[in-house]
Amino acid sequence: MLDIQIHSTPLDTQTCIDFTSHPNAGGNTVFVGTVREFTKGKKVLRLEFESYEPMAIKEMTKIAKLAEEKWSTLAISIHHRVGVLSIGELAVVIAVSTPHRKASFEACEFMIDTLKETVPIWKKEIFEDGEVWVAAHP
Amino acid sequence: MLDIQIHSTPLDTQTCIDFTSHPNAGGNTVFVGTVREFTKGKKVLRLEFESYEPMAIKEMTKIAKLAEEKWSTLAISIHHRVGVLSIGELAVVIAVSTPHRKASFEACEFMIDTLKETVPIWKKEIFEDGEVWVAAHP
Amino acid sequence: MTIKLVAYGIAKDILGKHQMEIQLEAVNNLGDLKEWLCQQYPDFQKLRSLSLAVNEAYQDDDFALNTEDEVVIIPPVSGG
Amino acid sequence: MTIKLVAYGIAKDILGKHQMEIQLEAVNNLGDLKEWLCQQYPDFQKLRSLSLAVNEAYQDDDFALNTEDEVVIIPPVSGG
Repeated sequence: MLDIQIHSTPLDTQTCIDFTSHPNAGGNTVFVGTVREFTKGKKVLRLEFESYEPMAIKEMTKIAKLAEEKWSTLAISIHHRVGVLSIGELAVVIAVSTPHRKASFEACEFMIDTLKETVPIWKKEIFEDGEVWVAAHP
Repeated sequence: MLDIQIHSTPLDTQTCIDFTSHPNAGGNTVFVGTVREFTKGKKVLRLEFESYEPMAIKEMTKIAKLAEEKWSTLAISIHHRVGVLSIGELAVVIAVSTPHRKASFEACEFMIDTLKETVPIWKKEIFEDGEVWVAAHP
Repeated sequence: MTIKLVAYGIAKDILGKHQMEIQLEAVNNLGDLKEWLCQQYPDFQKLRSLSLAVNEAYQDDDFALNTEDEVVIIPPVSGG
Repeated sequence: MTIKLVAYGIAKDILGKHQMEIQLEAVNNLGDLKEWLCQQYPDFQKLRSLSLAVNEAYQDDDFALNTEDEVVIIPPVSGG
């Protein structure tokens, strides 16, 4: 069971956890990515996330299906936020349930690692004296 | 910052996540342990958790402090349930925030693994035809 | 000397009660007590492990016992 | 042939717009188009990576282009 969504409004962790609750689940791991206040010592005022939405959904679904196959997950929920975010707001929530716990950690970490490499979503950090697209340059 | 609790009423994941939210957090991993419906193919009706509470709190605090030291965690919340639980109810919630995400997965997995080895809490599974203290015998 | 025993989980079932006081001779440390428990209640030998706690902490076999000490019997834990 | 370009993130800044149509000769596949982009907009060469997508999926350099194709420029992603 997969639940892959992109939202322009605040994410709700509990919604993702609830989706993955399952009578055979022995482990349920959730990763929550939040917006940090400082990058290399510079104060971030806010962030903007932009997505190429149809492809982002496809790529997130691909990641979830890979995890489902490799770790026999029971349910996966991935919600990603777009738009303008303040410090402390949730950028991404990934919840996964598996019969045994080790698999849920591995699957969850695989999904966030891969999401950050392949899903067409871009983050811009806005500072007092300028702005920068994160990780665009070497 | 540590938040270590034992509850005889249902656990709330969001409470643990909220405790660990932090302006410098880039990663927040949460493990939720639930009560499974089947053990080795046998249907579990309900579970009973019993704790030696003062020592359980001390041991969980010890685990959290080890994680804090090793992974420079920002905040840790561990809530463990005791009493009678139905299938699907939460037995334990462990939330941890760190500046970068890899550390939050490692710290969270270390804490649940160690909790299951050292914290004086005992789980009894009740089946239709009997009951058994989990993992008591080799 | 007088030792207060407290038992949880399956240890409570083996002992038949949650708490009991025992009078012991020739028992100096936790290792001796563990041996005594396994002789009096052979079901303790069948467990995956058996630990003893004093002062709300695990203690080693060479932990010296004093009269009136409270010893908690910790069978294999299964929290989480 | 006519190619519709769509750009996101820093690629939008480099191109100066989100969408544009270009007329190209001697461009057969995505590899050719990437080369053309890097010549016309040298800032693309400074990026950590540059990928192109057609039909909502990453495509390799040897992906053959047809007129009216929509090509999406994917600069280094930074979601999560």
